[in-house]
Amino acid sequence: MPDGLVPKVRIQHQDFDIAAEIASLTQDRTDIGAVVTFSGLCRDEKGTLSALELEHYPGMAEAEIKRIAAEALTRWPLQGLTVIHRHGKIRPGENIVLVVTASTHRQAAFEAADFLMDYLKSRAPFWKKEHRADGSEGGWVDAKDTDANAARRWPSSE
Amino acid sequence: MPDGLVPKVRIQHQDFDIAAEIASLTQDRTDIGAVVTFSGLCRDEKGTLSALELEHYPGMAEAEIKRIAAEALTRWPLQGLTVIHRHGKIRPGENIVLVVTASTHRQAAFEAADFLMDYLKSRAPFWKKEHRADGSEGGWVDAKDTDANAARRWPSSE
Amino acid sequence: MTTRLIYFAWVRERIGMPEEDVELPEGIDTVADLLRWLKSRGEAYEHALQYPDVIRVAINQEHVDHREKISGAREIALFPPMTGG
Amino acid sequence: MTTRLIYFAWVRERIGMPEEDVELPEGIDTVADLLRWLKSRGEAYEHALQYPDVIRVAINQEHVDHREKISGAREIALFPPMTGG
Repeated sequence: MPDGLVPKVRIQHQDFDIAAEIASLTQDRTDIGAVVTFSGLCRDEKGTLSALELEHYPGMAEAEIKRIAAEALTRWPLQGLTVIHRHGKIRPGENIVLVVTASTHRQAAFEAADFLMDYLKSRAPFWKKEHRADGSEGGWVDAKDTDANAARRWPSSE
Repeated sequence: MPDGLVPKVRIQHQDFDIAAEIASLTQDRTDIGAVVTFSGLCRDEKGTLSALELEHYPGMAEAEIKRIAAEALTRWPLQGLTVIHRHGKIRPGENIVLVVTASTHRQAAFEAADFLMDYLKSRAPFWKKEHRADGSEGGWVDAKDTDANAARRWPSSE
Repeated sequence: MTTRLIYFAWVRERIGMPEEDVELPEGIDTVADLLRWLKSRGEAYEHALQYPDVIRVAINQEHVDHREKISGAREIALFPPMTGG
Repeated sequence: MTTRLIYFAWVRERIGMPEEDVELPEGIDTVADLLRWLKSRGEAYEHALQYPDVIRVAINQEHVDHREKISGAREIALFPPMTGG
């Protein structure tokens, strides 16, 4: 892990400001050549969704994301790393999650962001419940095998 | 290529606003699940650089980036794609290039952004000259073999 | 010793409460033992833990597998596979 | 036929001008022929095109390789390997 780099991890209901998050990693420095952001949004192609409700495990959500972020720092040379995960009711089109990676070189920034998203999907203690536009409960979103498989793309660092 | 999706390509001296570029791809829609941005910045670890001067081939720069963007649209299902490349004098810490990809699924957004950056580096007609802080000319930045090799990671679509 | 059990998502809904403190009987050594014991505590638990293999478990806020020993656990959480991100 | 040649980066600096219109003599069929002919036009060209293999070429604003025919080209650009992005 690079000396002194502590990933920023926040679990919050309110939306995030991507430009501000990038600026807080890059401002007043000239050693960063590449910044990658990933934002995950609430989708509703069919127009049947009123909102997703994201339940989380307070305490563990932050601790687990910090563990995943620390793991990313051992694998890639990063100069900055921010992860924000929202909870509570999120409407279609709104942001759910943000990962920002900053590095000297672009491949590290891309791969670290991709890795973080795979591990967030399969390890961060969040659960999504659908609320339908017609007022009915849509039930809990099922975990996808593809997400667990995606996380297995990354060779173990142990 | 998805019906009607025309990539936004701009060659400009002025800086770009990442948040505005994301918003212009995502606003008023609920079919986008993933947005990836890549920004490339002017680095100066040693503190010896005054600016990079980016020369470009007007006309061809835009045409070539549009060709690369169209190629990305044939390879990945994207809902939005924006590429902005700056030219002229750019100071250390400033932005040089932006790629924004929007898709239903995260892997398409990540891979398309990664592909675009590889091809921009090796095919977009831009050249960087260093201006040193001590007033001397630092000469032209050499093309890296690693950039040409990175572009070869992507199997030919032909 | 008192252990706090915490439930999330449909495990919470089916058991009908977000958390409870339990006294674990003798012989409950592993996560698998705990799930088997809980499942025997009534219909709600039986419904929630019908397919124990899909239940994810964290001890003191860290993921563990079902063979993990639970001795000394202050807080054990049971939940479905995660769907964050 | 008149062909416009355009130069960029250190090719432009070494040749000493950003562009020029030339009348190509008979027998200049491919990009490789053009580079060989240009190189014979004096010291500045000799310096710019000393290692023709590294020179990148675009005809009518599209990348081509050195075997490409240049017949009908309105605009041929010569430049070093690109360093954008």
